[in-house]
Amino acid sequence: MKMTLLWTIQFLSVPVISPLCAGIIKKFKALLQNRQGPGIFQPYRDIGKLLYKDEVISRDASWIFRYAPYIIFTATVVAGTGIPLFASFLKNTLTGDLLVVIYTLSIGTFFLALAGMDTGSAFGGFGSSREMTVSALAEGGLIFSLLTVALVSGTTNLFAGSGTGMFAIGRSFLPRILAFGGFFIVLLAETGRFPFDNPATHLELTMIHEAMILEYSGKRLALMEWASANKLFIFAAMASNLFFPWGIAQGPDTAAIIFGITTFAIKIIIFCMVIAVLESSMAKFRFFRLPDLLIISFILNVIAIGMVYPL
Amino acid sequence: MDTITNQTGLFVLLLLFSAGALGSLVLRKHDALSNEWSGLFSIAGSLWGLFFALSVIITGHDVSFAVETAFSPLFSLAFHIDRLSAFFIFVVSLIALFSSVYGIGYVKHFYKTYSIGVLGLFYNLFIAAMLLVVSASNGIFFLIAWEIMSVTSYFLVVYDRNDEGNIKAGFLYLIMTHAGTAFIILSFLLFYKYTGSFDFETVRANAALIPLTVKNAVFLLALIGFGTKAGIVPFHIWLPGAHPAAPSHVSALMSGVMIKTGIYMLIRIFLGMLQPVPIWWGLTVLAAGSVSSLLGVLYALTEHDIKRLLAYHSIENIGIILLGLGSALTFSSLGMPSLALLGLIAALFHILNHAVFKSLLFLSAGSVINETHTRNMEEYGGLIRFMPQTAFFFLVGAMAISALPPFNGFFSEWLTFQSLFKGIAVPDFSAKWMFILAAGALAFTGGLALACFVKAFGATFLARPRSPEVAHAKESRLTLRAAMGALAALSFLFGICSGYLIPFLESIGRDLDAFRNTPSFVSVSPEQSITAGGGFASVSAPAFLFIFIAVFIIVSFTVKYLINRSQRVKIGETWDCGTDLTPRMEITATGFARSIILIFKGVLKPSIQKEIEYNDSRSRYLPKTRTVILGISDVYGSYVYKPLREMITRLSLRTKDIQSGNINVYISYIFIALVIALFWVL
Amino acid sequence: MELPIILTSFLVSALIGISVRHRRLIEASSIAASAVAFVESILVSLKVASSGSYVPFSFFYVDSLGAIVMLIIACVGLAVAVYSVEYLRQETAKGIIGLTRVRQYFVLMDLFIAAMFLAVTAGSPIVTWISIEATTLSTAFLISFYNKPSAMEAAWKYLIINSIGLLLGFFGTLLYFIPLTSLQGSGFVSWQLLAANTAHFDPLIAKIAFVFVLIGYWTKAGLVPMHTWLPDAHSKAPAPISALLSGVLLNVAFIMVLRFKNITDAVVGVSFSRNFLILFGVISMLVAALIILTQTNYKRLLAYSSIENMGIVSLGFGFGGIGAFAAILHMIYHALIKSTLFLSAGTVLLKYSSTKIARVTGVLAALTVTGILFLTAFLFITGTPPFGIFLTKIFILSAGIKTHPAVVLVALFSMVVLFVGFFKHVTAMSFGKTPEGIKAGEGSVWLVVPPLALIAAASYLSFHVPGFLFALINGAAAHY
Amino acid sequence: MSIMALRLLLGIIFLTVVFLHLTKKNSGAVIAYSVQSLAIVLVLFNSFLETGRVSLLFVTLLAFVVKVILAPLFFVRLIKKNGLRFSVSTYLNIPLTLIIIAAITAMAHSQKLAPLVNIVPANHALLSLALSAMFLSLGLIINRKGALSQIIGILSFENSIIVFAVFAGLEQSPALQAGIMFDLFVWLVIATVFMSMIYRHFGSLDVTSMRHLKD
Repeated sequence: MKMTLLWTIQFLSVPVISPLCAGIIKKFKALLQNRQGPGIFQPYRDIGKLLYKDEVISRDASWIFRYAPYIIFTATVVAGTGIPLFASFLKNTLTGDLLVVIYTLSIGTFFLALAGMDTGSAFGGFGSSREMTVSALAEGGLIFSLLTVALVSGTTNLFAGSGTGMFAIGRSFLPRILAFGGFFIVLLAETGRFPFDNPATHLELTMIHEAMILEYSGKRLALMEWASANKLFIFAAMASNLFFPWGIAQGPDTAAIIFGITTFAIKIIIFCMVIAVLESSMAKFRFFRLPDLLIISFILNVIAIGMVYPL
Repeated sequence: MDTITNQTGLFVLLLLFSAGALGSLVLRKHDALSNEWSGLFSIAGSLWGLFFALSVIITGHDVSFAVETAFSPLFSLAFHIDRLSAFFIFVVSLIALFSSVYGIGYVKHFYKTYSIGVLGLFYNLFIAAMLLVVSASNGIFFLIAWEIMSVTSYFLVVYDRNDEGNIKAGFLYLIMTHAGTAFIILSFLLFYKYTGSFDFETVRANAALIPLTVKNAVFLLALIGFGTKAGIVPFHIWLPGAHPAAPSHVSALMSGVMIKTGIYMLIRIFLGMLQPVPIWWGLTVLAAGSVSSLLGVLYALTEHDIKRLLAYHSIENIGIILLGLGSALTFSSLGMPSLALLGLIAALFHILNHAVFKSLLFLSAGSVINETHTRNMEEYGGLIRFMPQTAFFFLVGAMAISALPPFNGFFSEWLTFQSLFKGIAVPDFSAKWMFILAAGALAFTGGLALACFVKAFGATFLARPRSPEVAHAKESRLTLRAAMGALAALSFLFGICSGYLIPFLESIGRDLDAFRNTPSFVSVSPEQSITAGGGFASVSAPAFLFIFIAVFIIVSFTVKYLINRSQRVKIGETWDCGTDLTPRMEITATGFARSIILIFKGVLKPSIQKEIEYNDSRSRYLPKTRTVILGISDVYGSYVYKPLREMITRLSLRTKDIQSGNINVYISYIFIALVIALFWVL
Repeated sequence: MELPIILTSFLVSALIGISVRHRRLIEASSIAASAVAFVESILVSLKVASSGSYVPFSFFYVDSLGAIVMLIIACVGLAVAVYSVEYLRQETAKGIIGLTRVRQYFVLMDLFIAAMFLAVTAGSPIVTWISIEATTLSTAFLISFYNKPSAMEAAWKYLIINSIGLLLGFFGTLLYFIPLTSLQGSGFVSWQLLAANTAHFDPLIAKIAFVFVLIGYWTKAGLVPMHTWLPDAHSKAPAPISALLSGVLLNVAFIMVLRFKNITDAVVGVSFSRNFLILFGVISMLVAALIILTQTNYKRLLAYSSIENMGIVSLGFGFGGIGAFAAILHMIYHALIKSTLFLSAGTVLLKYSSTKIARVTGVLAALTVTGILFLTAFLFITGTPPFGIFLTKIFILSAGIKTHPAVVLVALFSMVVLFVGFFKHVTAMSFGKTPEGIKAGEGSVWLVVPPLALIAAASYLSFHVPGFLFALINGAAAHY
Repeated sequence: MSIMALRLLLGIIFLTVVFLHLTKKNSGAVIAYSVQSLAIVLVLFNSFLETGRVSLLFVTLLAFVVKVILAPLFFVRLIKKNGLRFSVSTYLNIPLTLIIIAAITAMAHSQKLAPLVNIVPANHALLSLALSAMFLSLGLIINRKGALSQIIGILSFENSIIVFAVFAGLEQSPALQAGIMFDLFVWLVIATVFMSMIYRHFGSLDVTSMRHLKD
């Protein structure tokens, strides 16, 4: 009974909490820019509003365009079941493998890029092109940063990865920090944040993610926005739980779980703040400088892995 | 099942294909009849092949016999079909089955242009030769089958002989494969020198007699020789030319199966015959795999010829298979047979999977080409509306090859990844770093493959048609769709049922001496969760599928029926910034990949030519036309093959000086030869 | 009586050619003579197969190897005779030659074939030498047949170089008689006698004699560096004559050295002569392969290919053991296939009127059957399975890998280079568009049947060697 | 005949070869060849005298007809018909030619070929000389650009072989000798025909003008 409940929370928390996460970032950014800003629940209102709006679909669009939002959204939710949120003992051995999570997210990327190309708009096409470029280059860093954790904990199951204490093995501290550096760069790339992408822009020359969903409206746009919030949340959760596995519930004990949820919330908020600070203090990079950043991420991770089993 | 795991079963198999070959040649005056004859017999043969191979795999009874020839005891028609051979017979038959079904409909457009009888002849012989290659156990007999396979496939490549490009591609193909065969011959000769036999079984039993340096030489020779056929970089240059040139159902066989015969022999020799092996062999194979997979996918990105793109992906996937094989070799050298078995299973699984999805992709590309009469992706676009089913099958293939779950490609890549991950933990310094690099290569390969197939699918099927040809496209014939549909279904099923397949693959690996008593590192739990590397990682395909479908249904249902019932969906125009949107504004296949090409310009060495024509030559403000050509220079051609060719040509021209035309000089050769011979002997 | 019948029938045919002006009769008599020779040769070889050798009078001596070469002469000779009839008719129709030349052609061809028969069956080394000299003399005018400056040049070089070579061979042959000088009174020295009297042979003289014989006769057999006349002569002669020269004559000259090799080996051991065979073999292969790579004339290309194949055969005998067996088999395959190639090349030449590779494109479209024959024969001769030459090459290489790995490496390299070069030219010729003004279609069925028969025979032999032939090959290989 | 006379004859043969190397006139070459052939015939005649076999006399006569009468006759007619007084030039000038002659003669006398000349130890010196004549003839063919000189060179090579065979006691049966002689005769006819054809086609007997065939 308890496990069912916990699993339900695990399932639901990604789609339920993720808009909040986006809202927090927006709010922080506004505060940093000396603006009032919308409330942190504004994303929920946006999604709700979009869900009830009429839609316009291009006559060039095929079923890919129509179904992509559902598939992308599903992919993020499924990926969400594979990562530890507040309880590491929920060892999901069925879909909790790091490669499964990464490739499930790739399904989303794949359909997102296809949807971008589907309407024949010039924006969608280059958006997809840029998105695929960035995500292709981010793949190495992403896999390797999670792999560092997996090697430290002796399993590629992400839940187990978050179960080992950060200082449980002293010598794994440095690899983890390095890997986190790498992971953080990938996080920014994959979730379309500064300096890779500007989530708030609609300027033709710079947008990536927005370009692909330019043709969407109504409920499909809502799902797209929601899915991207999910993705952000998933990455934030991975960053906080895999690299800083403090406070996460190690057993099905109610107190531990509540403590886990609390620490998780705090960690997420901190992450949101970090991202907000970063976005406010940094300029967007020129597109062709991004690969350097991603290669740096990969190299950091290679070094990290090299240090996991020093000879 | 025992009743067919004997030599009669094999003879029936070969007989069916021979009958198909000869019959279609005899009936060559009647195009349709000849085509149906060839198709029916190859289908029957393939079905029998599947049945035969499965029987061998399940019962584990080797089929082994030899027909002595009068020529010499060195050469006998010796067959030995163990589970490994049977696995490859299975793969060949599986793909041959669907290619043949597809072929019946596909070949129709060659009627009246070319001889269908000849196509049927070479097609059936080609399949038969592949079956012989994987079942021969005498070196000379193997070489005969190997060369027949090469030559028949050459004739299939140049079948469309009015296209000069095909002839060139065929030329390059045959000389490369011939050169490769020379390396193979040399390695077999070295076997013969030290063991006194061409028989694989005898060589294996006497492998200890071969000195280590010779073994090392054999390793390099075999890697180059079989690697040429498999398409390992830098011996791959024939592949992107030859595979597209052939008729599409043949391309499917060549890319899906033929190149794997090279891998088969690498497994047979390195893991079967020459055990134990030095560690650097495995590391070299890993390096070759890493380079092939990365460069294969990078070159694929630069292509806008759809079949060349797919051909480059074959190089990439051969690289991935080599990563599995390389880790198997490395682990076996390090004394970790369980992990080695894991690597071998990964390689075998990927062989099977790649065969399925690559032939699916080639067949769907063939359908597209058949309708649009061009291989240039820049002239496609919007085909999803005209050929919805083909588009769907291509999408399945694209997802499978990009290793997206729950399709089969993911699970074999997952296993490959696991064996590489476990390799990072080995205590050997060089091995550890090789594994890190290999895993990195595989990771990047995955990402780039995804990008490449977004490009391929998007440019081909999505947006608006970019040429008038597309608008005339129709959905392909039933047999074509049936073949593609079946392969798409297999691609899905092999993914979902990976838990069932893995024990089979493991039993195949265990047939090799090196793994006969190895504890397994791959286990499958009752809920079909595959666990690899002794609990290191696990995944369950059915669970993933179930969760995914459940969430998808809940989401769609919720959005459709619970949230909005009152809103309307309007069909409008794509937003065009106020101009008239034309297909010329869409992103092109080249444009899509341009940023990645520029990022990797150090490797790919692209050349960009810009030509601008102005309306008014004095005031250069308003260009009339602007052409940008993005080309990829042939690095291997200009740095490896061209210098080699030039060197040999120069040597040849020098040698021609012997034939100077002067009779006095000629006579002096004789005199000098005489004097040297006289004074050399005395 | 078989051997005199063969020789007589050819001489009669030649006489008919000289005395009669009736074209059909000349053609018929030539074919008839070849047919008689064919049947009789099979009878002879059956006898040799059952008893090891055949010595009807002391004048003749046919051993296993001789019988094999006899069969080769007979087969190719018959095919060439049949082919020549139609070939010359077409040339007459094109106005290239007149009746006088046709008569000349058949007379000389008959004499040529007769001389070759005599060379392999003669019991005395000197008679053999005389008949090989006779082949030079009878073919000189066939090479200069078209009377063009280049043909004259080819014939001149052929005459001079071969005369020198044969004189060296003659000298070498004489040296082999040294041990017999003590045996007074024997007027007629036979091969058997030479082989029987090796006991008193000074090893050093045996070596010198072998060198002279080797250089001498192999000038005729076309091994590098004595080969220089060969590409010229073989490319300038009429195609059917080229077939005889390349397919048959080379073998006839080649086996003479082998006969002397046996005698020498009895005196000084096998390794001495083997080294020579290996050295000349591998050089021939390498040079021929390299030159083929940038060849521009398809008949010269075929000529170089003959040099290469002679090199392979030499290598096979040099390695010995299974190599010798394979070499003999290779000799047979090569004879049949090279003739096929030259005959098909003749048909191509009739159609395109040029021997330049660059001028010949789209043979498959213009001459479908001939094109397929040419392509198949190319695959055959470059050692592509399932054809027999693949096996012989592998056997020869495996015979050599134990003792001479470096030679095997060079040989393998040459084979690849040759394949690449040959294939490049075959591709250029077979595919592509037929030039303007060339009408598609075979000229006559009789231009197709002879090469088809030859390649069919070779293909059959790739899969199954008849018992008597197998016995012959084994019998011959046992000596080397 | 005494051994001295034989030596003299062989010396003549050797000297004619040397002379062939040096002469610039075609007629000189033909005369030298006739002299050489005459010497050979005398040697053959000598062996007839020694053995007393009538058949050998027949061979000697045949040789006389072919070599001393017919061959020079053919050549003279060719020279007359085409007005070929001077031979085509050589590759090496006279001093160099002389050096080469010396070298080749030394080579033929070298210790390396000792077993060859010791077949009949008594004729040791003669055999060496015959061997030198052989090699010199070969050298002649290589050095000369004229077709006629080459033909004469080949004939003189053949003569040297015959003389070697005679002194080494390697004579063949008369029937075979007759066959060889017949061969030679046919060869001579063909070579002469070819020479005139070449002259017609190329306008000279210079073999270096034949350069159609090369790779």
